[in-house]
Amino acid sequence: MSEAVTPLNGARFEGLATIEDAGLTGMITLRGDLASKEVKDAVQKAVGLDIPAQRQAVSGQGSAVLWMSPDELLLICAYDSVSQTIATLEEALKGQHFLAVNVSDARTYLHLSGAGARETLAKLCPVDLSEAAFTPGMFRRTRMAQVPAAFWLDEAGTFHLICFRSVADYAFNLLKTAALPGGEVEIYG
Amino acid sequence: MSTRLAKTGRLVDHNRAIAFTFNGKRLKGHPGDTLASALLANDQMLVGRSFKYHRPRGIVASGAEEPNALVGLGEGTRFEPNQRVTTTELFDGLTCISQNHWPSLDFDIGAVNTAFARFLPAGFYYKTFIHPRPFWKHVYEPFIRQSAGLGKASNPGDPDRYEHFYYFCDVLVVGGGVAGLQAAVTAAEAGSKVMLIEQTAHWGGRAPVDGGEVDGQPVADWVDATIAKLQGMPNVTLRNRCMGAGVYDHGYALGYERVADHTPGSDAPRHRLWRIRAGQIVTATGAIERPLSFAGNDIPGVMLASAVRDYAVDFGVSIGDRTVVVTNNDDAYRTAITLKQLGLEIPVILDARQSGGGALADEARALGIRVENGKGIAKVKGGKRVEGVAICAQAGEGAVLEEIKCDAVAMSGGWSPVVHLWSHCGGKLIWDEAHAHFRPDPANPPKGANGEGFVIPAGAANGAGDLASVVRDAHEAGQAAAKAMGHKPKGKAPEASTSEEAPMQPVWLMPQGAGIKLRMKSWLDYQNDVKVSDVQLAAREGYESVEHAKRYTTLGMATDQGKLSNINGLAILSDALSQPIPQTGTTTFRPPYTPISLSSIAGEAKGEIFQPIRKTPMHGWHEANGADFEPVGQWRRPYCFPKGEEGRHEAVNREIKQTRASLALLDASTLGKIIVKGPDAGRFMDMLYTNMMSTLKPGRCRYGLMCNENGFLMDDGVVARLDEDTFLVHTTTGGADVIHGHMEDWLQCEWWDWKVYTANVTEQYAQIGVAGPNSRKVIEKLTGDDISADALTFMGWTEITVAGIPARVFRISFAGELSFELSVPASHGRALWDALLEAGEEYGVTPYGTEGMHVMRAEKGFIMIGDETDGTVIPQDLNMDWAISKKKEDYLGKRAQEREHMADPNRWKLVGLETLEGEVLPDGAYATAPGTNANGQRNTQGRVTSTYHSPTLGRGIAMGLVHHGPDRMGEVLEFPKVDGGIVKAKIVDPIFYDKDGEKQNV
Amino acid sequence: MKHYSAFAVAREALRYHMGWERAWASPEPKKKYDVIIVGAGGHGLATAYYLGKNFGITNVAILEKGWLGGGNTGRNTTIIRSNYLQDPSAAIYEKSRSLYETLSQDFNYNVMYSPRGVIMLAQTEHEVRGYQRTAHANALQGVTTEFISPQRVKEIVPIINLDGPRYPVLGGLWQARAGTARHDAVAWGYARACSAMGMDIIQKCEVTGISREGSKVTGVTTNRGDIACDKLGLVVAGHSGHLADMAGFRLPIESVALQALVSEPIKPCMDCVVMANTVHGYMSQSDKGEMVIGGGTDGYNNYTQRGSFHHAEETVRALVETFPMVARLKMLRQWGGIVDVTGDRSPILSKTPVEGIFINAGWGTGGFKAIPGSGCGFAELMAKGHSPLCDEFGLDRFYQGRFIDESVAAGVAH
Amino acid sequence: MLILTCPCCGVTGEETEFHQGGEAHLKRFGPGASDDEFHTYMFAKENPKGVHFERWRHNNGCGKWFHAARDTVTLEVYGTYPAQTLEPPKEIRDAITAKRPGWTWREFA
Repeated sequence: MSEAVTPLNGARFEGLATIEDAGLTGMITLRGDLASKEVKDAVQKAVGLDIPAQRQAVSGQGSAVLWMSPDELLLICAYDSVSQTIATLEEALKGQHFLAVNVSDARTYLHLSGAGARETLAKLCPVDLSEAAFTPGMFRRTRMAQVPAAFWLDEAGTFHLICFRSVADYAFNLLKTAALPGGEVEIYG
Repeated sequence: MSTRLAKTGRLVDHNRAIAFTFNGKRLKGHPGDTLASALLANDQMLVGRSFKYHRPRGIVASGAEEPNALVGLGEGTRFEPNQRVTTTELFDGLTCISQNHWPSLDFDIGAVNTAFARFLPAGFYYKTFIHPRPFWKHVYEPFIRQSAGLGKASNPGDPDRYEHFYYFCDVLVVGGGVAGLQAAVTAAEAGSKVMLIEQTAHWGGRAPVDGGEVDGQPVADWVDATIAKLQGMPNVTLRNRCMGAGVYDHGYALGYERVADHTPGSDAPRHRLWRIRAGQIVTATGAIERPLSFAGNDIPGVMLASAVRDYAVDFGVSIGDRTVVVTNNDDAYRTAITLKQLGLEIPVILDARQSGGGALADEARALGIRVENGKGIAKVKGGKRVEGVAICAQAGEGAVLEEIKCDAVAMSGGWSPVVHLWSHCGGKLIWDEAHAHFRPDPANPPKGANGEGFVIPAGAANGAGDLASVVRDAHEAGQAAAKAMGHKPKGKAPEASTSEEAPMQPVWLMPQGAGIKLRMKSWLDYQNDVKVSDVQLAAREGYESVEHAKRYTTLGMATDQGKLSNINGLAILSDALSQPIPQTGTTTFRPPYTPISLSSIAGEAKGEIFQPIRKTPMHGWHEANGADFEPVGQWRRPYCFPKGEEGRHEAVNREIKQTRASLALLDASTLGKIIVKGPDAGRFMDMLYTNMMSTLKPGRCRYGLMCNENGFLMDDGVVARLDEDTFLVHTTTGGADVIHGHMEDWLQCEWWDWKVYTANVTEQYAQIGVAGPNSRKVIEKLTGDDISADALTFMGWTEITVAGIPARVFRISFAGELSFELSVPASHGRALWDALLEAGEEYGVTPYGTEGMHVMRAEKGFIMIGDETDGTVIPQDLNMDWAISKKKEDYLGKRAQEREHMADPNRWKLVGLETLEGEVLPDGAYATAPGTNANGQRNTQGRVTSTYHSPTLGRGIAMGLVHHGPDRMGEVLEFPKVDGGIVKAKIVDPIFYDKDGEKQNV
Repeated sequence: MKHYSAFAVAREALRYHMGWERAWASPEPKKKYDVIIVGAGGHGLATAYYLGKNFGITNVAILEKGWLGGGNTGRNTTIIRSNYLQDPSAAIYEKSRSLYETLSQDFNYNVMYSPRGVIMLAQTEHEVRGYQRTAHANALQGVTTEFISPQRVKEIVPIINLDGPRYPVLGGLWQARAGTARHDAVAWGYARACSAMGMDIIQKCEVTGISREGSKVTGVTTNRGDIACDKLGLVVAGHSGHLADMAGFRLPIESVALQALVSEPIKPCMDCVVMANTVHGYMSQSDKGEMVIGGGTDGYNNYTQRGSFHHAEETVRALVETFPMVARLKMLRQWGGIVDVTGDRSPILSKTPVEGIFINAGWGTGGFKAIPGSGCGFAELMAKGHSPLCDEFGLDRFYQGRFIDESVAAGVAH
Repeated sequence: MLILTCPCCGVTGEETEFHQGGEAHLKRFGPGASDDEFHTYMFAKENPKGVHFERWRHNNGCGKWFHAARDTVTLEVYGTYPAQTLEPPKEIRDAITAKRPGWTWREFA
């Protein structure tokens, strides 16, 4: 089989923040009754993590579960293990009304790190990105300039950002422009 | 003459000189200067020309309210017209030119208008230039446009960048004067997250110029100490060079930060637009001094008294050696005192008040200054600069009592709070009789999302007078703001200086009984040349509403938006209408406070990131292989792939021929793909589509039509049933998000008890159309799976591995040939594309674009959403009754289609059109019918919906909607061309190619 | 009515303009009128004017709750064009445009109609086809338009960027006799002419109720007393639903904000109107030199005459991209108006369920350009009970599914 | 520039994250309904000057539809609530009554 390629193919930019293609990552949309024991168990089996609270992300080693909406999660796992993870979910949820679908290739996934990461995002997203308001573990779906985007912050201070695959170049160029040297706002970090 | 004083000027660095040019003249200033102070230091009194009469104009103010001194700043791609010199920081190498004159600033032909001013009163153009009719467009209007307009346009290619910044705080304080500082401290100490913004480069506002003490220290020291304190607070953000530009609904405010205007060419963005969401907004925006209306008050050298003081104290610039001060209040005495203490001459202070001033007047007298009470200026003498004033009694009609030589006039008509930001979002004003100004009405603030007020005025912006009351008021504002945010205010306002001043007295016209000749020379709006007589004329003619008077005279419509002129103008209007000022009211304050660059509004969205460009996984290949793209929504799709010297048309023809003859590939990744899953999925699909979808078998595909609830066709596409519970819906390129939203809308809001989940997986897959007689062969080269005619029948789908990649293959055809669509994970899309090209080489494979696809579908008589449909077409119009289930009780749009007009047999219906001569029918042409309608329009009986040259048939083919079309096969219709001439076309079956579908069924 | 002319201005100048009379009278309302028009905006005043001029009905009152011309007439971007696709629209807008041509002479008040031309840019293949269709339709409707090449576009608008990195200009629909006029002057000119015919324009008169006897209207209640009438015309853009509610019926209308903005004035740089629908913006230059800029409507019901900033942002970025030389100009002022948008985005000129009440509403973003034509047709409808210009715009079309849809595109091609 | 709180995900976001979708609490009329009923359902708008019940979608967010009670004159938001309901919740109706006594909107008061 051919080698899978991400839309940004490893792109990286270092400015006020470091913006880099996070590489191939498994992503699974799971829709179902998030309050049910079945879904909770299925997620545990699939990625070994709990279901996050509203607008939260729980992260594990190379895995995460993101709260997308009251009936939707996004499961993050290794790219190569997506089929297996979906199979696990399907097995665990047999007989339930649910939907588990591979969306790993539907998105571009970026890491945003460094002192200027908050400011870079705050130039593009109508979200309070101050240290007090946006803390590790939070997950936010919003708008980044003219496209939908979602991001969460890990304990190390790196933002994990996803948006649709087709706008990968746009998203990268946006972030790059926002992180150009000289554009320090000097308000966060 | 205006000049630089030695060793004064708290903001400038006398030890360093920087060079700049004005109209090519090389001049010198100091760091800390504004362009205004630097020009004045060089005795450049004349800086521009007015809008209508091209009168000489000098600097009249020292801040954002300046109406006159606008220049073209910079050069080349960084040129910017209409830049206010009073708010432009001087930098080394600055170049600027004056505006609105020809051939030169000193000698302007347009000034001839002044001589005719009497014949050009307010609104003269409504009464003239009426005949002869064509003259307006060709003679009068060009002349008027050329003489108006101020500066020249900027040039394309702006090299600077701009950005936005989203910021959230509890309390936004606008204005970094004493009031703003105090309000910020108070709110911050209560625990609120505070942002304080100031439009200039300096903190403290006017207070350091006027002096006084706060908290036992000189106010300038208090300002420094307070800034230091605020800088040390983690919950406070300070920004100078950042103007509060506008207040919008629900606590939204714009901060316009001029990051690099004073350092052009640096790597910083030029402007940053702060998009601030604040819980409470404190407007500590100060007050603006009003001019007095006397004859000749527009001559360069007549300046606001506060501005004269500012230039002396802040920049060490004196406007004149002999300055006459004219006032109706005590504050202007400060100017006289300041100048006198600097060793300059004050020949007289003319105080329009019969009773004169208070303690400050005594102080002035003590310094030996002559003070005349009850006096005013009858007329200023001079042309391009002040030469003297004629003094009169304020109570009289202007009889000259004495003439005094002077080279500057400092005037003060009282102060108006800056209420713009308060008013932008609906805050109401009340008239303060004692100070003759409008100030915020505390009972009627702008209201936020919770229905409570969210703007609090502070200090002079709230009508507070001396330092002590400003500080006290600001402290209260800070407390109120913090409290509204749920924080507990603490502390008391610091003590500050009080000053006992005699009451001001409103003076709207000087002298009070000025005759018409003086009133015609008494300016209200300096830039737009509106005089007292103009407003009075408007009132006489019935333009009584303040908005009528404004629009009729153009008062307050200049670039300063009436900061100096509005109150004076509406006082004159009220007087003319014999009604109190509050009854006249004000015009509406609109954002921005002062003009902000269009580019700052556009922000980062320019060039490559103007808008998102959506790209498929094969986009890079298309680009590298010469694709001629067309925008389709935010996607760019290859229209065709021209080779060598080939034009578009030849390329399209070649692609089609190659498809029909052998093999071609289409990047179909943009098609929408939506998963619909659940026990109620079939039922839901039946509601979405006009067809019956629930009966579709797993492994099979069905073409379907989707209508909106109003009955019109909105999308079409192929549905594949993946399993008993799951459908895969294909939509048009533009339909992916729309249809997904449409599905979720019905599921969430109408049928929320149905068990259906959807997921938009459009971008998960790269989709490649493989079309042509050799399509099966090429795929078979790349797969071991069976896709033979028996194994994968027409309208079937299956899962295979192709080029080592897991894929769904759909045997569907839009081109009318044997064809397949391969759907693979997007990250393998490019690999599959490459593999197919390589494997197809032996068949002469070619990629084809959207136009080839369009032509081929038209040859087959397939409709295209957006061509055959335009939002007014229902499936019945397209003879697609076969796709409308008769068995279903309901589907979206069904009831709508039962309405009288939709069920009308006279609706135009789809047919094929074949030109008699084989030419291509013009796109969008209409078929005429005899006669005209009641409005004299030519009757029509049909129109072309798609029209192409068919390379397959070697002739033009078209589809169209025609009145009773399907019943009129063989009839010939006439389609007029726009350039004359008629194309005749015969009504035919819309399927032009392979009517029996044999080609796709092999 | 004193005749306006250059000679009159010169004559008055000699007496310092002391001799000008009021442009319109300010009478007290009478007890009864043959016709009451609610709303002294452009459409209301024009209706009254043509009632008098074409049908000799002059016992007319025009009631205005604020100041005349103070609604959308005084806050729009003044574009006048008639290059519409559907027959009924083209008919009324072209009637309007042709009346604009001679309006200044007609009522002796210079409305500065400037037929400088309007270009609607085609920036996608889809738009090209849409505008070619419009050009064909216009030719049969008696509306002179042409589809022009990108090079022609550049000749007419030298400041345009034909090859934007995003949407190249592929051509344009050009109407040479379209243009702009001075908005306030249109209202003032009609008002002056109505007043001269003896009609009563009553400002600061708010209608608070509508009286009927059975199914027939008898008059209105206002803050200045009850006023009786035989016929009542409701011409209150932005408030139509509110008035209809008083009369007891509902309309297929929603009221939303439409924003506009102007730049600071600059010397002439663009001599026509350019509309770029793909990127949602349009621009012209006023006689004062301001670039007058508009875009699409805001997305929610709103009676505040203010809009949301991001809509202005979208418009501005489109125009900075299309006209790179405006990048360093500054926005002077932004504002909003309330527009009534109907179920098919075309206007309503119609009888109503209440006998004697007629409604003229729902012009959406297109009201200013329609003022003379709408007034002319609506006056005929009120006087005679029907009018070829109005007949297709009845309320009944929403029951029958007979829409007049001007939005060319339903979806984007495969 | 409005702010709204999405009752589905709890985000308080600015208007650009949301999309308004017309009046709330519409009763759908399908085949079998009279012309009048269908017209009322499709076209007869409340369009009030005052409190309005309307549909919003958190399209740049959790993607869910919800309802809002909002004043079209003051732009005050009295509350937002899930779309899966046939009538506005009592606490929101009470909040409106407190501000606008005597209000009505279709059959609600």
